[in-house]
Amino acid sequence: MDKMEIRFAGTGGQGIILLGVLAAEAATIAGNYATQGSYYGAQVRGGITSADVVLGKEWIPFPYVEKSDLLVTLTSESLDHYVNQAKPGSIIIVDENIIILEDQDELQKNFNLVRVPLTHKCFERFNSNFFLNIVTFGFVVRYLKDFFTEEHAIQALKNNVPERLFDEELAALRIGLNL
Amino acid sequence: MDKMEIRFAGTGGQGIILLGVLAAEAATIAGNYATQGSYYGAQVRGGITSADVVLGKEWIPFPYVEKSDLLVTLTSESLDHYVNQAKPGSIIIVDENIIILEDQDELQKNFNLVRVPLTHKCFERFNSNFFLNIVTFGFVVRYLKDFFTEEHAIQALKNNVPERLFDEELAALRIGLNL
Amino acid sequence: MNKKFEIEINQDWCKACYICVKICPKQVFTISEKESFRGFKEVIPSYEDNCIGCLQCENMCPDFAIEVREIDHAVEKS
Amino acid sequence: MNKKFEIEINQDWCKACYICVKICPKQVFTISEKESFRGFKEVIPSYEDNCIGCLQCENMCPDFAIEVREIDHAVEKS
Amino acid sequence: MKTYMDWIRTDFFPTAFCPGCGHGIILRAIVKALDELNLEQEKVVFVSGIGCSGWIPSPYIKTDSIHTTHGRAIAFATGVKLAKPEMTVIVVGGDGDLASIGGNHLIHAARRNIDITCIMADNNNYGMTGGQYSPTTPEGAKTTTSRKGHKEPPFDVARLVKAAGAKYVARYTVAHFPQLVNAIKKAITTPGFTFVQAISSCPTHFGRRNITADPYEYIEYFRKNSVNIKNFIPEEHAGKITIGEF
Amino acid sequence: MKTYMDWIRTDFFPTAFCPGCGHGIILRAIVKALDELNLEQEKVVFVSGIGCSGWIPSPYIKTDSIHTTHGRAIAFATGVKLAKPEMTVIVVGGDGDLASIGGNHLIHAARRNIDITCIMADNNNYGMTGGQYSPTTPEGAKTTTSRKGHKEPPFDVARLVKAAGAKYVARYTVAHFPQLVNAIKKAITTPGFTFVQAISSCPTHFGRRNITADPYEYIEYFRKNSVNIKNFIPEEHAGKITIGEF
Amino acid sequence: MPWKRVKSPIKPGRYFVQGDEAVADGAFCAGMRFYAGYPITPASEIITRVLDRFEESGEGVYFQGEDEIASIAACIGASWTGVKAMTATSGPGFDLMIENLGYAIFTETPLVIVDVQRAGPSTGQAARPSQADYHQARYGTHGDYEIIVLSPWSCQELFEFGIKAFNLSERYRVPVIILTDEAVGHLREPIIIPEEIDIFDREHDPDSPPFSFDERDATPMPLIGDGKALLITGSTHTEYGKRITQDAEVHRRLVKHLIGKIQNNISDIFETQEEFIEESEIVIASYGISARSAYEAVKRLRSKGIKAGFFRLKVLWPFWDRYVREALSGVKKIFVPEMNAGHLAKELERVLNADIVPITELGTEVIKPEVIVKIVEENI
Amino acid sequence: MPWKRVKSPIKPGRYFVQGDEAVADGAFCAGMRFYAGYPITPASEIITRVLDRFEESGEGVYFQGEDEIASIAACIGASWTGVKAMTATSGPGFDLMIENLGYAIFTETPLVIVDVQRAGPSTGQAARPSQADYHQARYGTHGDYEIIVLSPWSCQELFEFGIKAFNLSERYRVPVIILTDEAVGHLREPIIIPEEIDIFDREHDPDSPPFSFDERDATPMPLIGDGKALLITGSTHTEYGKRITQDAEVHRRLVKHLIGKIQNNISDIFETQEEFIEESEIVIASYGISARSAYEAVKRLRSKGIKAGFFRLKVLWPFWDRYVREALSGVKKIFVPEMNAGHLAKELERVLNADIVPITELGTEVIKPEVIVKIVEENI
Ligand SMILES: Cc1ncc(C[n+]2csc(CCOP(=O)(O)OP(=O)(O)O)c2C)c(N)n1
Ligand SMILES: Cc1ncc(C[n+]2csc(CCOP(=O)(O)OP(=O)(O)O)c2C)c(N)n1
Ligand code: SF4
Ligand code: SF4
Ligand code: SF4
Ligand code: SF4
Ligand code: SF4
Ligand code: SF4
Ligand SMILES: [Mg+2]
Ligand SMILES: [Mg+2]
Repeated sequence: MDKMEIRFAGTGGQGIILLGVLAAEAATIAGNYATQGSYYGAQVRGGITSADVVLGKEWIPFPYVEKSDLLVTLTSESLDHYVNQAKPGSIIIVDENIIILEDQDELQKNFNLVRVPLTHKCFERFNSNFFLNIVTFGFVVRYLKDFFTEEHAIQALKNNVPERLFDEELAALRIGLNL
Repeated sequence: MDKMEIRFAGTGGQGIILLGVLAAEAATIAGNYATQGSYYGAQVRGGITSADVVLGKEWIPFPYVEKSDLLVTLTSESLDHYVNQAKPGSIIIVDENIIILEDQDELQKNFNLVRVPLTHKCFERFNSNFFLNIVTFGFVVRYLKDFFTEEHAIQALKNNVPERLFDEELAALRIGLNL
Repeated sequence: MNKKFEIEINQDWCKACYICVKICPKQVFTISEKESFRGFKEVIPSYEDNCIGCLQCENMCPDFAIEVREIDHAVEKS
Repeated sequence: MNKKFEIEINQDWCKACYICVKICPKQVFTISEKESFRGFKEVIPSYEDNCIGCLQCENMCPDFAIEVREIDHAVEKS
Repeated sequence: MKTYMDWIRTDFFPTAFCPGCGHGIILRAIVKALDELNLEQEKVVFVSGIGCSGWIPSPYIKTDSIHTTHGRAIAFATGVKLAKPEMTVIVVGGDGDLASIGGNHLIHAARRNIDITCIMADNNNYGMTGGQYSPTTPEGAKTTTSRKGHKEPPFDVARLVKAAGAKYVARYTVAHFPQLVNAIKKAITTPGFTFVQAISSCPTHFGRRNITADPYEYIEYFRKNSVNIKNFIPEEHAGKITIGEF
Repeated sequence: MKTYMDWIRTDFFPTAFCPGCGHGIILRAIVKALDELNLEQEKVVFVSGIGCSGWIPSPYIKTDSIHTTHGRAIAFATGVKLAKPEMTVIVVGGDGDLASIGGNHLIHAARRNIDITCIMADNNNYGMTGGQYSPTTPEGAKTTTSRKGHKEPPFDVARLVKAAGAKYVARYTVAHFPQLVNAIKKAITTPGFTFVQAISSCPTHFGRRNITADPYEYIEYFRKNSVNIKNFIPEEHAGKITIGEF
Repeated sequence: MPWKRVKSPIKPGRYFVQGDEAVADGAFCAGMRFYAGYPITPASEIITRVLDRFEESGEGVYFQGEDEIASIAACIGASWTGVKAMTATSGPGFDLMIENLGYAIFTETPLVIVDVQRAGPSTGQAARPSQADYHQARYGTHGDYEIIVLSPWSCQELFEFGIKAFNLSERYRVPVIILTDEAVGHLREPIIIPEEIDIFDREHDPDSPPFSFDERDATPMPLIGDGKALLITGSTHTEYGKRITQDAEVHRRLVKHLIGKIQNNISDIFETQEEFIEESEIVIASYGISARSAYEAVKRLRSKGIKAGFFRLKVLWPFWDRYVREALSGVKKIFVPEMNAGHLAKELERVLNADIVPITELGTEVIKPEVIVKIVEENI
Repeated sequence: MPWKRVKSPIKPGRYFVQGDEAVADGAFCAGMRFYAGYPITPASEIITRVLDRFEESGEGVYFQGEDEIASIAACIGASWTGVKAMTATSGPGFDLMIENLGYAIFTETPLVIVDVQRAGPSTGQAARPSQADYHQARYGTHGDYEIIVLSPWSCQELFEFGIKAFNLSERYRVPVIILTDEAVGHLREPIIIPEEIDIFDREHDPDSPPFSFDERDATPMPLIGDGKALLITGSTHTEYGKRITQDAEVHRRLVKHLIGKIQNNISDIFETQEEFIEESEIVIASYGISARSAYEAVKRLRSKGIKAGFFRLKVLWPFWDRYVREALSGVKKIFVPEMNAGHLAKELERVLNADIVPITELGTEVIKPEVIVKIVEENI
């Protein structure tokens, strides 16, 4: 793929933006072009948060997702809200423990729906969902191989998390990578 | 005359604006149209002050003096400054005790130059030039008969000076009227 | 006679800050093991009987999510 | 030895507020009868000899129009 | 339901505040005071500015409310009060809103002795914009714009407003709930300009960087580090929060 | 010529002030202080706002000077000082300029303890715009906007600035010339934010309506109606101007 | 009906007054009973006249703010209690009002601002006229919106626009600016105060939601004290004042309402004076003080046999593209005298294909009729 | 020579950064060493990055004003000591800076303001983008003048315009506004920081009068501390800063200088990006974030065989009438997508005879390329 449109979505406080930043920065480190734009900035709490990432081999004019190639949602509201902006047949990753409000069969028919026990695995290891976004990032890496490798992902993580937390963050990443 | 352009000029603190207001208001009281515009407003002290008055039988679009029919100057600077905006042959009234910087003969040739002992008369009566503008107004009334009478002038004075000073102001007016 | 209190928690408003849990002098509250739909581990007034009605939990809850009510014995009797 | 002072008035700067005239403890100043070119009755240090150099006139003149100078006898002598 | 809940717009709940934010406690203190004073809801109007603090009355208190521009609430409130004196006019704002950008309106309202009550939800930083220092940030404190420790001295806003002419001035933290309710009641009933500085917790920003991110520990911190001005001994109580009526 | 005349731009004289305006006396007090302190002219910068008061340094004092917008002089001065700390930065403004529209900058500069000196030429009204009331207009005074007597209490600006954190604060009238010179000297030499309130006469407006239009009588009025704060007895000295160091 | 005819609260008759006084009198006749302001040349005389009227009548509240920001804020607060509120200022003060002007626009608060232009930028020449704030009045505050700006050319019109401004402001729930200048504001002329005044009082409806998405018109206004727990906010909001900080559609609909309620009633708002246009190939188009010079110039040109028409905007904003285009469709050349760098000229360039000749005055002198006559003669 | 090439003070390389960070980095590379500001969404991130750079380098002064008025005032004061000063804000804060912006213009003070637009009017939607402040940036403060306004469309350009803004500001002694928006300001992209940076430092001349009447160019600048007893004032003044509050001619000459120094150097200032214009009958003209949508739309239209050209303003003001007229002379129809009610469209209507089709977004969503494509297809 020369260009890929990815949308991460969830709720405030889940670190959705960081998730997007990690994916885009990893691609940048790998020498590719990447944008990360968020429709929802500072002054917001609660509600839906999303981070758009567009990866490309060269500069991309429109930096947002028009129709996603990959949609990653951590809450049912955000899935509900963004599913109709996903390309038919595209990949949709959802946390296993969210309640799908849509007709699930329809979803499965129209998209490549992937349910993953992200929260579960995160709790299992950390007894909190604090690192849920990093676990998710780890899981998602496999879909973005055209743009960066696991090493780039680790480098991106290093650039974006406080040093004192890095070991734990890395562990979370690995959980995702290995899911 | 259907329209008359009058300019009063002097220095800050001489009450030049009031002079203009009196002339214009008297004409208004008489049922005529009058404007009074001043190029120099509140935030000024010192320098030249002028008040333009245009009197007419009906509404006049341009409310300022383009070329004066009557120029009344109480300082030499203001005479100097405005004489070239007076119509050839028009009346110029100057206080007797001001020093004329221009060539006086030229002036007398080109204009109807009237020198009047305004300050002198004012000091004579009040030992101050506080009422100089009112004395001047009194003197000027004779030139504005097309637009208002002495009674209108007195009424205008009444509308514009503090009650407690009215008697003295009226005395000053009469000095001018009788000069 | 011992006063009795009933404690109501509005789980839709609670944000799981746990002020109530920690401030209660009688350790009335416990925290649920699993996460709720909204992503929080819920507060449960597990030991309501111990409550002395000091209202600290209610007053200090920033989210108006707790109400402590004295059980009206008079009404019960009638 | 009696100090002597000379008083200079800058008529171009003076605005005839007469603070100096009224404040001088020695009534050094008088006011001219006639008006100046600028329309003011001028202040004149008519009784300079009475001046004791208290500087009240100079300090209180808002227009820097008065200067009181001690006459330098030393210089005079030389 | 408690009667003070009549003053709350429950349909806007849960609030938009972060978990454990002290502003929610101030919200309760205000409506409790209103309820205990038995005021008529129709006769009370709140005016607030921009900031998390500005959201305390708007939309959560069920009276007329004007959510204005950043820092200007007092000026709007002055217009309301002068035009309709029968209203009880209460301003709620933050330390940024009322003491930084809005400081001039604050001291002038105090000077004029306009009959309004002003409640400052003071969390020692700009919560809404991400935790920058404010005029009440203590020296040495870390904020997003004083990462190595704040270098400016803070205002003692209560004293400043007192010096400007306010008729009743009190300061309490959210840990002093009953006193806070009481101070608000007194402020509302005292004629003229009155001021209550309600020290609030901001676990998300100021707390996390300086005290604690734990909402409960934050409150405990307030409790342990406050001293009533009546008992204040400078040598002994250096660095403590002085509370009480000024 | 007196040596302090070196600090004056004589080519701009006579000044634009009305006859007998106290601002001219303040001008002299300032240059006298500068001269006596033996400061280098190149190292002093004045910053002023809009108002007759703003004209005291600009253009009359022969140093760098910035004549800014109404009320903002202190904020401009803060930029100058922070960017070029070796300069002695002095702000001159009016009661309208510094205490009304500019009140917030005043208290914040005091709080921050920025090393500038601020001299407020306080004539109890807005001279330049025609004599409207200001935050220092006493209750009952007549101005063009309080024709029946002013209804708002005034600020005690010196105390307010002190409460905000200023390191040296003094108040004298133009009738107290030597004290005024001295206070300005102390203010300039004291590190941090310092403030001198110089009560000035405005014979054209405030004086004419309230005290006297006569410049000399005005000064006499100041002399007779001032009392040093050290000797101030509330019952005895009600209505007097308190002067001295705060 | 919100329209009503009332007896003038000021004794009817012919008066010789200053422009600043005339606009104060007009506003008072319109029912203005709250004035908040901060003195500034050349608008301070307005305060004095307002105080005269308030003191004479025993009605009205005067508030002198600590600055212009406080003054306009107080007006907005007062307006929501149902009183008609006004402030007046000039360039530097208007600059400071700009943030809360945007608040008034977004909260649809009736309010009148008199802006007596003086020469800028910055402090400039405080007692000298200018018309350079033509576009500031329209675009000063951030965001998209429509606003109403009136341009009087005489003391009589200042009086009348004092009334008209309130009527429009109450009718469309929008701040209205009376954009005059030092020349007209300080001009003295006779004015006539009529026996009766037509005024429009806002439609007060306690049960109406405070805001609206209606693209065609303004909505009735509930007031503070109605007991309806109003939510008023300068954030994007629903009809009921609920803050909506993310939804693009709500913002879109709200801005459409702000624009639509004005643009769709433009024929009720827009006003011009036109003379000899039909028969003329050239027109002199202007407004405010410069239009008086233009009018005199037209008279002189016509007396010399030059067929010049006269076009004057009484309402600067909203600018009615279609109307202006039609009114001036037959005209080849339009001369546009203004005391600025050519602001109206830019708008005319935009809507017309005619040749636009700006006659600018960047200094502070009212343009002389002769200057216009000369330029016209040289250019035809 | 005031132009010089310096080594980048930030380690050269490719970085993944946010727009707000990029502009801070650009400014730092240009030599900005004084920053005064007041936090506001969506510009607050600029402060953090500036602090990073100041702390890393041990250079630079940060001042957090009590409000935006104090912040810009401090920048102006600092600039007169010779330091390069910057502030950043958004709508409500920009509103408050407007009075002192005029002061900076009139006193010809170099200064850079980053205005990260958010949705207005008023508080609006603080974290959502808008381009509605296009005309505010030009006409916000009162009086007549010219100002320079840059419109970056990417993080790389935010970095570069951080430098360009200072170069122009120092060159022409004029405040320069970088008018971006929440979308670009919060966008993250890779940027390249080069090894060397070309910067222009103001011509500092202690013996020069501080001001000028020269209609062709800016004048060198003496500084505070030079020992020349500078008179700086926002009142009308002579070259030497003497206040002249009455003389119309002095005011006229001063305003002519303010306008002339920019207009007569417009070819050095104005900048566009143009693609396929020659061969196209229709053009999509835009700027900032909307130009990215436009660019994508042009690509798609061309791939469908529709000959569409692309025209982007990098400099919004001064608007170079003649250049735009010539550049677009052969074009029949111009589509103008903007996140506002059609501001650039108005300017194009003014200078062109072509058919102008505004594509407006009054809400807060970045215009999608498909929306443009659709409108173009429907309209040709
Ligand atoms: C004129 C203006 N400047 C800046 C902002 C951005 N802003 C919004 S809230 C805020 C500060 C909030 O701090 P505070 O008042 O202490 O309230 P808190 O959020 O801490 O409760 C700022 C700077 C704004 N909205 N308007
Ligand atoms: C923003 C702004 N508002 C108002 C004015 C008008 N104005 C000029 S000076 C002044 C007040 C002057 O009073 P003060 O500061 O006390 O100085 P004084 O003239 O009394 O010495 C005012 C309101 C202005 N220039 N700018
Ligand atoms: S204090 Fe309130 S919000 Fe916090 S955990 Fe307890 S019930 Fe929930
Ligand atoms: S009322 Fe007191 S004792 Fe009862 S639950 Fe609450 S905090 Fe515990
Ligand atoms: S005090 Fe000064 S200005 Fe006043 S009269 Fe004396 S010399 Fe003249
Ligand atoms: S110095 Fe003193 S004594 Fe001498 S003239 Fe002046 S005031 Fe009089
Ligand atoms: S940012 Fe701070 S003040 Fe704002 S809601 Fe969160 S905790 Fe409360
Ligand atoms: S108006 Fe008052 S303050 Fe201004 S110069 Fe005249 S006397 Fe002095
Ligand atoms: Mg705060
Ligand atoms: Mg004053």
